Amino acid sequence: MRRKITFAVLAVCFLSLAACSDDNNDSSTSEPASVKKTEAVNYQDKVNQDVKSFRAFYSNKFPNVELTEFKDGVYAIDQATREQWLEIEEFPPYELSIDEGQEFFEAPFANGKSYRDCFKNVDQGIRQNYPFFDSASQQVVTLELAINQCRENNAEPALEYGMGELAAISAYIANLSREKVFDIKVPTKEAYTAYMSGKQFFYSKRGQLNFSCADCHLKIAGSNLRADVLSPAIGHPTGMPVYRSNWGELGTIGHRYRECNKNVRSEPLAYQSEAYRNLEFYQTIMSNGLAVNGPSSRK
Amino acid sequence: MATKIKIKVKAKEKKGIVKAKLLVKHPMESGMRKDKAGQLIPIHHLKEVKVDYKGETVFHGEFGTGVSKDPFVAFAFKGTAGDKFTVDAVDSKGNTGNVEVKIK
Amino acid sequence: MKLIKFTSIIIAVLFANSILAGPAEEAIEKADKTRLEAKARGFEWSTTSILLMKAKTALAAGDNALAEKLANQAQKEGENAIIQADYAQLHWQESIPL
Amino acid sequence: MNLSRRKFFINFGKGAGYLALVASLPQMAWAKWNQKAFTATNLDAAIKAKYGELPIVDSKEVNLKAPAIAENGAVVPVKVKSSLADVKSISLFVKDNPSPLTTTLNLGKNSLADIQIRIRMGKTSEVIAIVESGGKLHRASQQVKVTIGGCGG
Repeated sequence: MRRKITFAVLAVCFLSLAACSDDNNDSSTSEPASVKKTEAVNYQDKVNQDVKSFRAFYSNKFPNVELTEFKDGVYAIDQATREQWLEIEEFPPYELSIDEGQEFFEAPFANGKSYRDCFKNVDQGIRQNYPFFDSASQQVVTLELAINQCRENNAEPALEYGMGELAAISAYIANLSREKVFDIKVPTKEAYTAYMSGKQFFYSKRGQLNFSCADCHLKIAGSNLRADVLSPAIGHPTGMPVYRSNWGELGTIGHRYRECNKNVRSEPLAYQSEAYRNLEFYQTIMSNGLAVNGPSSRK
Repeated sequence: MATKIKIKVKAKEKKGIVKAKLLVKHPMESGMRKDKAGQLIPIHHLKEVKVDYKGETVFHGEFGTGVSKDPFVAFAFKGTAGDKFTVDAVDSKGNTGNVEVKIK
Repeated sequence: MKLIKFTSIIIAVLFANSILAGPAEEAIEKADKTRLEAKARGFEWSTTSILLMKAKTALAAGDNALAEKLANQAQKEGENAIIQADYAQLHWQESIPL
Repeated sequence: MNLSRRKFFINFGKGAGYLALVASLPQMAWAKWNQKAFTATNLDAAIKAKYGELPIVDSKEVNLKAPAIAENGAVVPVKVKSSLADVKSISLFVKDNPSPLTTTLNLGKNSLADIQIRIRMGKTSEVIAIVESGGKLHRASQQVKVTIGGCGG
């Protein structure tokens, strides 16, 4: 009994402590000031400003790397591993997945329709248009989500996110979109809210190791974390899906997000959770102007 | 239950030399890896790849578990663009795969 | 939010009292509630559920002292994760170096 | 062949029993996979199992190219070229792998001694290329460092 009381007392103490620390810091802005503005706000302008300063950070950090080269991920900044990567890219293992993806893509659904009915312009390249903010459903739609929406609209069961068939289809679509340039827009207040939520995720420390995406992939990008050179966050989404030698398989950006979260000992969120979709939205916007080079191979 | 081994080949001729690159879809299980339940995953690897051109074996690879997953190998032989060669593969479970390739 | 947190812990404590469970069981239950609260914020640590699993194993094996110790560790992790979530909510913009 | 195969599985203990079953499935006629060499657990035994008593010489005519530091031990790109005439085979050994022999690539008379392959390395080790030509083994070797990854970059 005594123990239980101690717990309760401890809990109260702890809470009051937390409350104290909150009070101390309440002077800082607790939410983005921009959200409060009226309709006259041009959200795209705000985003463009963000993109500009985000890039400037990397340009200052890596003055010898052209902006468009960041699509190669860590290999844009690490010459030592670039050579090995180029050798693997000569005949990358994901080429088998592209072929598989094509087979899946072209196979008709039970109702006689196919993916092509959902993705009419696939041959012209569509990867660069994802993710986008869908004004009808008021949410960010990623390519992977769209693939499963297409299936559901055609009475097919959804595919598992992460690896396998869905990743292969995504790879096939990305491969047809190579060299197309990302230019994701933030047209509305709602889109901006999703964007800001992704941005908040990017800068929020989490997990037992207390790291944010930005801690590793912005602030100390290019440094070594144990034996790995940390990749710059600009150019992360362009090469998706990715065949990682560590996985020995092709996986989606969601799979990588989950792995990254696990690396900082944070419980990964669900595939295609709103938080991850918003993060992908934010990250892709930060990579606007870069070309699609997915699927890609990474260590 | 034999499954067909998937093989992808690129072959280009330049100055009478054919440079061929080969990618085989294979898990290359070493027999030392454990699955999530802690059980050893049985050894399963690509064993041999044989390449025949004009009635002659120009390449015959033997592979152990020390070869990476989804094995890649490149080799070269004297040949002519437009000709064809065959690639045959067999793995440790007796699965086979084959493909006919036209030299570019 | 704090009110909810407060209430939920109080409820957890009261509830734990009511079922005449041992201290180890109570500690596990309490830590699991805290963990779920952190999870709802999207800030659960991946290490917490492992601690709780080990605590349950210890409890099942009759090692109540170890079970309680592990559960308390899990509780601490859950609390820290919530602090982390609170902190991020208020201060994330301060860590933008741009 | 069968004996040594059995021995290998016994050595590897339980759980490998049903592997023996798998391994004894009918093989293709052209198969000549060298069981003994591929399952040898040290470099010398592997070379001997593969090439018997053929003399070994270090050779500048064997050009082995591997990364000084492997980006990932699971995928290490290696190239071997040789100017030697009449090359019969090229074998690659990783000294400190559990089974050092990774591959033997047998060539025909119209083939060139110019190969590439991606291999696995469990840890930092010497990588040895052996080119069989003119009744001799010609050797080149290189140290490849394998680092323990952090988070994959």
